[in-house]
Amino acid sequence: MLAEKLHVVGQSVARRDGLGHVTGKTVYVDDINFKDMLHLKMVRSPVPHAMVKGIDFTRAERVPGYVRAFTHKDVPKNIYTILCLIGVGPDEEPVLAVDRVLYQGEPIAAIVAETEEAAIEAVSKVNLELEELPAVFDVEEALQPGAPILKPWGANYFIYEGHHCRRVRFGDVEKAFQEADFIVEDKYQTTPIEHAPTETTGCVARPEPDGRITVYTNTQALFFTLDNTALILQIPFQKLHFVGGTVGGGFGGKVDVIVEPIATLAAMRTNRPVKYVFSRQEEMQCSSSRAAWRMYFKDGVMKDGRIIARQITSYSDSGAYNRHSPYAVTKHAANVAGPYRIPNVWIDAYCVYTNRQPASAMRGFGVTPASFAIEMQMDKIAQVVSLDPWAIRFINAYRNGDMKPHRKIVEDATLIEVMQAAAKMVGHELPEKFSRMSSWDGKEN
Amino acid sequence: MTAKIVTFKLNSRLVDVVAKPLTTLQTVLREHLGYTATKAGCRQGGCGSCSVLVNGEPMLSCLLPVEDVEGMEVTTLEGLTLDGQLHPLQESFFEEFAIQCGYCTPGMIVVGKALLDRNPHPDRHEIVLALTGNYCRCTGYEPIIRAIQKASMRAINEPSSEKGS
Amino acid sequence: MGTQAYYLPKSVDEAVDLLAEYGPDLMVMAGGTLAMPLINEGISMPERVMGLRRAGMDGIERVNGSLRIGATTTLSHLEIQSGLPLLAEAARAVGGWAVRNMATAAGNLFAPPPAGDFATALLALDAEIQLVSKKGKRSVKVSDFYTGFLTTALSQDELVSEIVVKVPDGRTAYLKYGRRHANTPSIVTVALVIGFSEKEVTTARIALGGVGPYPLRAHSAEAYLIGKSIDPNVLSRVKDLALEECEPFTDAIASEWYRRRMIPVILGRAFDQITG
Amino acid sequence: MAKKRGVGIAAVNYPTGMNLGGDPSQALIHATTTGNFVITLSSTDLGQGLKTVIAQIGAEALGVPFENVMIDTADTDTGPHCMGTFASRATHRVGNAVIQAAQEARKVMIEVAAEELEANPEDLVTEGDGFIKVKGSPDRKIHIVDVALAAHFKYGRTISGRGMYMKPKSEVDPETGKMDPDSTEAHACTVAEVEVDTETGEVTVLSLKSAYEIGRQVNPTLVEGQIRGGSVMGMAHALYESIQPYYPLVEHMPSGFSEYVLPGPMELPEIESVVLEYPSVNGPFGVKGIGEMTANSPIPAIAIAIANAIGVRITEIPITPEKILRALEEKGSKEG
Repeated sequence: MLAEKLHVVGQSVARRDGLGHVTGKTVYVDDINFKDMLHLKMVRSPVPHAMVKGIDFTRAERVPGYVRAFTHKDVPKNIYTILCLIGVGPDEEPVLAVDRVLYQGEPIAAIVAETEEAAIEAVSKVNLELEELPAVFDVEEALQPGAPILKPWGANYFIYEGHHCRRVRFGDVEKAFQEADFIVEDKYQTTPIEHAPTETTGCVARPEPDGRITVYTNTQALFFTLDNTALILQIPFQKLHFVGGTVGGGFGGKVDVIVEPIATLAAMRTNRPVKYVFSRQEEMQCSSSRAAWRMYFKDGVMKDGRIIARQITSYSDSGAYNRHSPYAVTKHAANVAGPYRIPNVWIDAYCVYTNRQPASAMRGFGVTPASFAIEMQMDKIAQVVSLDPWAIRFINAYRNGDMKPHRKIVEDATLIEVMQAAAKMVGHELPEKFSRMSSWDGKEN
Repeated sequence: MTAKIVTFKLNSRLVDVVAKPLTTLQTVLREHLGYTATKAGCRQGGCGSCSVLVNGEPMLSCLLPVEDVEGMEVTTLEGLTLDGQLHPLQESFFEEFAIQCGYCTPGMIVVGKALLDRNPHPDRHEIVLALTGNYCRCTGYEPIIRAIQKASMRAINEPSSEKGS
Repeated sequence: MGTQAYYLPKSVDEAVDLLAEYGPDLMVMAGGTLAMPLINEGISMPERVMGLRRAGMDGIERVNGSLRIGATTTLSHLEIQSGLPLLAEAARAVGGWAVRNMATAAGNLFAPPPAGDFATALLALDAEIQLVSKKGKRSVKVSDFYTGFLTTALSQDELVSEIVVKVPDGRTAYLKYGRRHANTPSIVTVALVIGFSEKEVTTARIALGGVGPYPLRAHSAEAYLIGKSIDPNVLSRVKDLALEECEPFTDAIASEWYRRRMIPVILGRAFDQITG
Repeated sequence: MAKKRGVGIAAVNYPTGMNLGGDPSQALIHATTTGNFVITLSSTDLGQGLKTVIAQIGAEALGVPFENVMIDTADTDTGPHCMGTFASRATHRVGNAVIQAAQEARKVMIEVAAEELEANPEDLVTEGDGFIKVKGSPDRKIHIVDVALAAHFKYGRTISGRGMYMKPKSEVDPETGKMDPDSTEAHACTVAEVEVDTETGEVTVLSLKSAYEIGRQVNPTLVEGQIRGGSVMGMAHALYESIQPYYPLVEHMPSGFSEYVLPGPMELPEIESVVLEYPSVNGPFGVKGIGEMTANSPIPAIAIAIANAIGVRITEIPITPEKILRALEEKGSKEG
């Protein structure tokens, strides 16, 4: 295993930020306050799908401390998609809704006020004129003819280079199904999950004397957020200075570039520092979640337990907008066949839009649901062929040198070794053929 | 609307604050006085990150109007290091890696202190019961439980190291 | 506008005067654990609020076999000082430690379901709620207190001043079932006070929380139980009758379907504490 | 009351780095004349311990004490570009960038030390104790502070280095799905033991025992922290969590922690882990990413253990008590 002798790598040295954390001296975004700071709160859609016919700020303007409101007209490049930075498009999410909202909690207008209470009260006094539309919440219903269409390109799915879905084609599954002793099928479903970091998403944008804006943020990705903010506000990149690095829990929930653009815009227009921090309710109900996935597996299996074909159709419930989902679906397609050597694989993975809050990145996204489905399916196959759950995995485990369905040669496989170690931990004695197996034993099986 | 002057003892120091009606202790600590160790994880009473001690009892500063603590003694995490030395709980949280993002840490340590103040040698179950109102998404709680156990052992072994108010 | 005034009366009389003056425009708050989250989120924006923490309405007094519990006695205090296992367990079942240091006995009477776990125990104890207003005092049984979802027999000018609990005349049991084993919202909460003469049930009070618009008594199940000795057949009938009296609902914690199935199970387990 | 026990195993792989690559990170290092080695980044620490492990990697690669390495992050005016902390990429990408920067800085440090010690640079070694020594002659040594002072005031040189790591972006073949989606892969196998109350459908997770293989561990206690935290998150995903409890319907969305019920300290299973170390081909000192994967094997392991306990496979998470009761009722009516 490890040959090299190292001095400090490999040692459990104390955390660099530990003393700050235990004394409470670590500064997080919400701990930053400026004397002349304004607070931003969002007017949000109360319904999952509607046309926005009108917004009336008259009563909000009368709230003492009200400063001003922002609508889509104030945002220079209102329609964006954050992954444009890695070439994903087209732009499709408004910073502030234009004439239609696609999920409950979607931002329609931003209000800044002298105090947070005043901002909250002013938001409650905004009159929205909405015309509700039928909503779609189920990924397969969303793909049926007659479903409400949510995207300007006339479909409820992301288009991957002309295809309705991300595809993987490896070998010939249909032929292998014919040869298989058993066909094992099932449907797996996961659910939208909240990141639930103890610190909610937020930032403070502050105009500087030199005309630049400093944005203190708990984003997980500093430059990514800066770049998107500049693009949305159509300002030169050098006008922005982002400071962060200390985050009270992320789990993928803080890479969406949601608070920074509007807070920066408000700071530029008012020439005062602006704080925009999600309430817990906003974090739970309006911010992005882990996507719910529906996955259909069909495997061709031989009597000895070898899986010779795997066909998967997956649907990511990406909610109303892209965020990171088109990327997640590709990552899913690359991994959903599992750490097993299966010579024939066919995958269709759909990125589907529905009228719920957008899904986005979360710890292991695309793969966490895949691992759930793959391993449940392995367990089912073991029962069908009457093998124990260890045997089915050893028999099919991938090796270094194998080619994966996405045609990459496996280099760092150690599935066999972790299974051997786990069996040892729980006192499960493996048959010799499995205890002697190695991820480096090449093509023999 | 009349703002009031509220006087209370904060970490052994007398403070006067001017507060609008129904301003929470949390807002006063964090925004008026700059004591930001006390966090605002939910402001619904659901996460425990804003826990402080009021006359030695853990309370949620997000649910407590500051006028309610007039004349009382409030201890925040900052109050545990008044002499510049770490409290045994702070030492053990640091040593046991009972922290990841650090956002729940102030509440955990404050509640841990309240527990050890009345029960210097709690068993594991008593520690667990004391922590059920404090949310942590990162650690899985076990390192926090261990840190409190370790601090209680330390208090047995080094009685002179008892610190803080 | 924000909150224009926050009153902290120093006595019950002062509190009642304020209530008489402002009536329904005055939000009354004891521990703040119910009201403050709504105020912080802007869901509730009261102009005038009265806090009772300094009104001298807390404390437990033992008088002639009864417990007089001051309205603002905290659940932590009750957990340690009530001397009644049923009340202690019910108090402990609410929230986390810091919440119990703030939440009060009377406040729990106003907690929307599935909260109200302490009130469920009070209901089983057939507690009397003392109400006070400028006009005088009156008392109402907990079983008569609730009139609907978030509505009670309390008049606009009244305050809960005390809760009077008689030391129970039988065996007691308390069982709260939720997704967690502490600090959990309730799926079903059961509080029982069952009196026996030999094996025969002489008094029965079955209180259920989390299964209707407010904590409720299973009156027909109680009536059926009187005069019987508890055996599996009797218990089975008790569960059926109790279930009929519940109005379970769906929320983020559990569906109506699941609550319906859990009512007999948790009720049965609570009875196991009585008979076991 | 019937309680049934079951065991489930699950084995998983997890990719390190942004899918398809194209996610660069840079690092800059300079030595102050006081012997601090400042690593400047714009990477973020979410609590996983990036500021610590990067200092460890930097100290190791420079050959200086951990205490002398300062991490300066994250500021877009001073720190060079980092794609961000996600995709289990930070230790791998930033660590590699830091090693490259450290090599450049170390070269100058060694050259200056060689001048001062009148030795060949090739003969100099460091052992992380603050001294640069002549191999085989332990008395001929110089402290890094003296090297830093000499470099600046005597030789007019900066001890500094630039580092960058990027896996070039790969494209996906839209027809076949041919792509290069990872830099390396880490692995885990979890064995879960559960107990199911068949009257209530309540699941108690008794234990989660896992073996991990994550290349080199930079800081084993931080690794254990990820495994523990991820195990509890996995248990929460498997049994408790949904922002839409009646998915796909959107009704009854929780608004806070009193409605979004997660397991607390009362619900903890016994969690045990072992970590194997097979260095990766391209990670810094053989590192693979562990940040994200730790919830992944506990979820199916728990789901399979439940199936093993009750004899019904529930294929939809979270596996709530209600789903278990419904599955048992359905099974009962089929068998009945």
